Amino acid sequence: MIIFYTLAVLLILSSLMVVFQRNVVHCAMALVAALFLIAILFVTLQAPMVGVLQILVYAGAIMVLFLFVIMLLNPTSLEPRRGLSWGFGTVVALLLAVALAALVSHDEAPADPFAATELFGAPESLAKSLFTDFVLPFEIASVLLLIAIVGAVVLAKREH
Amino acid sequence: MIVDFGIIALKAFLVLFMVLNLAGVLGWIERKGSALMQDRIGANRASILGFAGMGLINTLVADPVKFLTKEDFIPPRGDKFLHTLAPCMALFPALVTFAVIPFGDTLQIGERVINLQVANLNIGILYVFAMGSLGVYGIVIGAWASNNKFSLLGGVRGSAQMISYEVAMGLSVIGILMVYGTLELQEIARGQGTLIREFLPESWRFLKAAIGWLPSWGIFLQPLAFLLFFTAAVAETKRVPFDLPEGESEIVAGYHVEYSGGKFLMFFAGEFAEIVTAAALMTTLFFGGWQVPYLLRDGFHFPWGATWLLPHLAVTLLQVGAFAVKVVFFCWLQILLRWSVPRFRYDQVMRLGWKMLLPLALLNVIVTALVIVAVQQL
Amino acid sequence: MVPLNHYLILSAAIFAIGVVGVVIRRNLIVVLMSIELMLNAVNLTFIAFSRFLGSMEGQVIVFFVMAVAAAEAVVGLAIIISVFRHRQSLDPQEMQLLKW
Amino acid sequence: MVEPTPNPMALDLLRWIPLLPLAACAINMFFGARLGKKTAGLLACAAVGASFAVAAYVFMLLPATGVFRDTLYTWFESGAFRVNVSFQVDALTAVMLLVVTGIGFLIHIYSLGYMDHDEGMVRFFVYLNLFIFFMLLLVMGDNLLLLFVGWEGVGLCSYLLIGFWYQDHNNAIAGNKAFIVNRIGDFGFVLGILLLVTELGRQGIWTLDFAELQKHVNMLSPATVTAITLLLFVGATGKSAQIPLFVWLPDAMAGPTPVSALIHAATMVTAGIYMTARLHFLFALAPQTLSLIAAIGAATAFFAATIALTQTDIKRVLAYSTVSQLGYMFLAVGVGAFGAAIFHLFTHAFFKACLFLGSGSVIHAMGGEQDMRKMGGLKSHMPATYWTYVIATLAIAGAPFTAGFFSKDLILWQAYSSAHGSPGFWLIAWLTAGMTAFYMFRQLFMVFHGGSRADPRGQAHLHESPAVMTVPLMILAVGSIFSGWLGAPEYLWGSRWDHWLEPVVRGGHEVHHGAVETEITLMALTLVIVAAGIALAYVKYGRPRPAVDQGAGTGGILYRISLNKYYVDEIYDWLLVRPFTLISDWLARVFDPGVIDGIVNGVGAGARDASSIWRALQTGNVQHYVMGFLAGTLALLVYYLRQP
Repeated sequence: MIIFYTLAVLLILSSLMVVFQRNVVHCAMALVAALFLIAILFVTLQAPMVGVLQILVYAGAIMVLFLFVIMLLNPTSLEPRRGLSWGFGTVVALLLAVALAALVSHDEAPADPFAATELFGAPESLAKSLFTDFVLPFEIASVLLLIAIVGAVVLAKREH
Repeated sequence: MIVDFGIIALKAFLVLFMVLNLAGVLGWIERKGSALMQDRIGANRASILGFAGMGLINTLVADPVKFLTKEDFIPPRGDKFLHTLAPCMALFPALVTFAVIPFGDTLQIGERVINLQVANLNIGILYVFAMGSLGVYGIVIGAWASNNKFSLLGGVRGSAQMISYEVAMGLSVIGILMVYGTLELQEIARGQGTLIREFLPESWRFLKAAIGWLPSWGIFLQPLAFLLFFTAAVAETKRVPFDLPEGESEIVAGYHVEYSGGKFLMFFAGEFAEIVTAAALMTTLFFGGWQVPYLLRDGFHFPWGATWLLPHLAVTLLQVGAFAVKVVFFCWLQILLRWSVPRFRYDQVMRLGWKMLLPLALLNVIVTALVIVAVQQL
Repeated sequence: MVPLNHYLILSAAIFAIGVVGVVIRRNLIVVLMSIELMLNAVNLTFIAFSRFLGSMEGQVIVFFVMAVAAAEAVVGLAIIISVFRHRQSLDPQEMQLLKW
Repeated sequence: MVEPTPNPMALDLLRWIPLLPLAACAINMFFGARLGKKTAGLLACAAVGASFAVAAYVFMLLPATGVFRDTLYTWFESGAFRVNVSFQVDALTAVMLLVVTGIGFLIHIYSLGYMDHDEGMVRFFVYLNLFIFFMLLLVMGDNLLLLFVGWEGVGLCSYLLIGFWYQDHNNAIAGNKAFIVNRIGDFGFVLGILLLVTELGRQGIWTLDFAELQKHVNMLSPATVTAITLLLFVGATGKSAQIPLFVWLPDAMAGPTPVSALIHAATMVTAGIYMTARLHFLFALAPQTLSLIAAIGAATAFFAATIALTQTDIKRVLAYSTVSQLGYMFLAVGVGAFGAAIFHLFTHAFFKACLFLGSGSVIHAMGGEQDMRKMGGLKSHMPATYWTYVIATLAIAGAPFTAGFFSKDLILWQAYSSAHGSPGFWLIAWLTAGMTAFYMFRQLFMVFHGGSRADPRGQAHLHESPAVMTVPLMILAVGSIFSGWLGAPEYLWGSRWDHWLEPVVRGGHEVHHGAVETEITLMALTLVIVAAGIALAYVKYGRPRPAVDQGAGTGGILYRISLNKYYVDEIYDWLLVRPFTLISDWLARVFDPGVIDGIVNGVGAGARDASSIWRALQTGNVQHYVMGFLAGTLALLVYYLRQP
C-alpha cells in the first residue's frame, strides 16, 4: 500500500525529470532511477524474474549504452531552448494522459489480485511458457537481436 | 516476528562488517604484499608509540584518517550532485551483492532454523548480475561529473569494458546453472555437497572409479567455465591487467582523477569490496561455497567408507570457516595477479572479451547441454 | 491492496510524460530515452494485468518488449552516432532533409 | 485426299541426337577455356560424330513407311492447345538428319585444321555445336512451333558465326545484314504460323503437330491456305536466300569458310526447302502459291547465276551459285516435285560443301587471299584439293553420272513435265545449267590452272592443307559422285529416291511421267549446253595467260551490271534503308524528346505542381509527424470514450 504510493510518486517525479531536465546526463540518471523503481514495482507485483531482468537489461545494459554514447559524442553545447512546440505538446500529452486514464480505469476492473500460487512469476513458470507456448516468438526475438547487433555495427562503424 | 527481523539485521550487519574489514585488510595485504614481491619494505612509517605493526597502523589507521580529513575537492565546472553520488554508486552494488551469498548452511538453535544467508531469493544469481551491472554507473557518472578529459576517457573505457565482460561472465555461469538446475545460490552450494559419482550414469564405470570420489564442485564439473568466470570477474573489478579505466601511465588516474578524500576512499573501498565479491562468487559457484569435502550435516563421510560424526554446531562452524578461508584465498590470488602481470592494450581487452571469452562461453554452454542430455539418455 | 486501476492510471501518466519528451525535446538521445520510458509504462500495465488476471502471458510479453526495446535502443543509438558524425548536432529539428 | 500417317513408334534414342551437341556446346561454353583449344575441338567433333552415328542407326531402324517419335515433355498447354517438346523422324527427316550430322561432322573435323591458328577456336566450336543442335531441332521437331524455334536458333547461330571475326567492322555489318534480312522473312513466317493456328482453332482444332495438321488441313478454305502458304514462303525466301531476300547470303561469306560450307551451303539455307516439303500437304492445296514459288525459284536461279558469272571473289562465286541452286530447289518445289527438291538438296549439300571446303583450303594456302585474280596455278601445289575440287565442280555443273547430273536433270524434267511445269521454266533452268557450268569452270581454271599470280611471298607460303582438312574433302568428293545414284531416272536403274520419300510427300503432286524419249532428249540438250559452258570457260580462262580478269568482255555494260550484282544492294539501300533511317532519325530527334518525353515529364510536372500546397505538410521534422500521430490517437481515444 504505502510502498506503492511512495514508489508511484517517486516514479512520476523521476519521469518528469527525464523529460524536463536540460542536462542529458541528468536525464539519463533520472531514467535509470525510474527504471529501478519500475523494477521494484514488478517485484511487488510478484514478477521478481521480470523485475531483475528489467534492472539487468535496462539499467545494466541499455542505459549504460546511452551514457556511453553521451560521453562518446559529448555534445558540448546544451540543447537549444525549446521551440513553440513544447506548450502544445504538453497540452496534447496531458489530454492523452486524461483520456488514457479515463479509458483504462473502469469500474469492473478487479480490485483484488488473483490468488497467486508460489510458482507464479518464478523463473520456472516463466521459462516454461517461454519455451512451450512462446517458443517461436522467442526464436524470432533472438534473430531480431542478432539483426540489431549487425545493423548497429554497420551503422556506427567509421567508414574508412 | 521481531526476532526474525533482528536475526536478518544481525546477519546483514555481520556480512557488511566482515566485507568492509576484509576490504581494509586487503588494502594492507596489497601494499605489504607488493612490497614483499618487489623486495621493498612498503608502508612502515606511521606508528603508535613506535609500534608500526608491519604497516597495519599505516593502512588501517593512518590512511583512513588521512582520507577522511583531506579536503573534498569538486571541480568547479563539474556536476556537484553527480560527483557526490558517483562514489556511493561505486560502493553500493558491491556490498548489496552479498545479500544473496550463502556463507553457511542452516544453523539450528532450538527449533529455530536460521538460513546462513541474508536474503534467499529464488533468482539469486540473476540478482547478483543485476547488481553487478549497476557497478558501471559509479565509474561513468564519476568520470563525467568531474568534467576532465582524462576521467572522461576513463569512464568511456570503463563502461565499454564492463559491459563487454558482463556478457561473458553471465554466459560462463550458465553452465553451472544447467548442472545444478537452479538459480538460488544456496541451492547451488548445497548441490556441491555430494560427490561427482552422483552425477555420472551407471554405465560409465571407469569414469566413476577414476574421478567419482571428487566432491561435485563446479571447478570439477565446469573447469572451462571457471577460467572464463575468473577472467571476466577480474576484468569487472577493473584491476590489473584490466585497469584500463584507471591506466595511470596513460590517463593519469582515469575516472577518479578528480577525487580526493572520503569519496576517493569510497572508490578505493568499492574496488576492494568488488574483489571480495568476486572471490565470494567464485567460491560459491565453483568451490563448493561453504562446503567442506565429505562433510555432511552430521559429520565426515569419506568415500572409502570411514565416517567421523561431529556435533551440528561444529559442522556449521567448520563450514563457515571453510567459506571464509576460500574467500580469502581468492582475494589473495587476485592481488597476487595484480603484481604479476602487465596491463593489456585496450584493443586487446576488447578482443579478449568479445572474440575469446564470449565464444568459449557459448561453446561451454552447448557442450554442457549435450553432456547433460547424454547423461539423461543413459 | 492497491486496485488495478491505480496501476493503470500510473502507467498512463508515465506514458503521457514520455510522449511529452518525444514531442518537445530537441535532443535525439533524450527523445530515445523518452521512448524507453513509454515502453516501460506499457510494461507496467502488462505486469499489473498479469498479476490481477493471474496469467503468465503478461510477463512473457514484457520479456519480449525488453528484447525489442534493446534492439531499438542499439540501432537508434548507432544511427545517432553516425548522424552526429556528419553534422555536429543532435537536434531533430535540424534534420529535415527527408522531405520534398 | 490424305491417308492418315502411320502411327508413330516411340524411340527414346532420338533425343540424344540433338542433345549430344548441346551438351558439348554447354561444356565448351563453361569449361572450354580450361580444356584448351585441342580438347574442346575434339570434344565438339566427337559429339557431332556420336549424334551422326545415332542418326545412322535410327536410319537403319526406320522402316519404309514408319515414323519414330520421342516425346520429352509438354512445353505448354492452354486449353485444348498443347505443344510438346517431341522429336519425330520419318524418311524426310532422316535424310536431313544424315545431311546435317554427317556433313556437319566432316566440317567439324575440317574446322579442326582450318581454325587451328585462330585464338577464338573454342568460341567457334561452341557456336558450331549450338548450330547443329538448333538445326536438328528444326528438322526433328514434330510440330511447327519447335521447327520455328530451331529456325530462329539457326538464324542466331548464323549471325554469330558470320560476325565471328567481329574485330573487323565489315564482318559485324554483314552479320547484322543477315540477321535483319532474316527477321523480315521470319516476320512473315510467324504471321503464317499464327494465321494457321487461329484459322484451325476457328474450326475447333488447336494444334501445330504436323500429323494433326495433315489430318485437318482440308478444313481450311483455299484462300486461307494460299495466304498461310504465302506468308510461310516469305519466311522461306528469307532463310533460303530467294528473291527478294537473297542479298544477305553473299555478304554472309564474311564468316569463316567452314561456316559458309555448313550453314550457308549445306544445311541452314535449305531449311526453307525442308519446311515446304514438311508442309507439302499445305502447299499442295495452294496452286497459286506453288506457281509463285516456281517463278521465284526459276528467277532466282537464273538471276544469281548471271551474277556469279563475273564475281572475282572465290567465295562469292560459290555463294551466288548456292543461291542459284536453291532457286533450282524452289523451282522443283514450285512444280510440286518435293522429292526432287529434297534430292537436289541432298546432293547439293555434298558437292557444295566440298567446293566451299576446297575454297577454304585454297584460302588457307593463300594466307587469307580470296581474290581469284591473285590465284592460279595452285594445281601443282595442292593436288588433293585440286582433284576434289574438280570432282565437285563436275558434279555441280552436272557432268554425266555425277550427283548433280541426276538431281538437276530430275528437276529439269519435272519443270518440264509436271502438271505445274512448263517449257518456260525448263528453258530458264536449262540456261542456268549452262551458266552454272561456265562460272564453275571459270573459277576452277582461274584458281588452279595457268601461272600463279600471287606475290612471291604468297607463293612461298603455298602448301597443301593437312590431312585433317583434305580427308573430309575426299569423302565429300566421293559423296558428290555417288550420292546422286540413289535417284537415277527410270530409263537407268530407276530411282530409290522417290520410293523412299513417297510415304512422306505423298499427297504432294503425283508426278506423271512423260514419255521416256522426251526425257532423254531433254537430258541430251542439257548435256550440250553444259559442255558449251565448259568449253567457253576453257576458251576464256583455261589457256594460261598473264592477267586473266581483264578478259571476259571488259567494260561491257552487261558485265558491269553483273559485276555489281544488278546494284540490288544499292537499290534496297535507296528504297528501304535510307527512308527507314531517316524516319527513325526524325523520331529520335523530334518525336521522342518532343512528344513522348513531353507526356512523361508533363505528368510528373502536373503532379508536382498539384502537390505544391500539401507538400508543406511534410516538414521533414519527425516531431511534427509525432504530433499528428498523437492527434490521431487522441481522436481515436475520444471516439472510444464516447461509445457507451
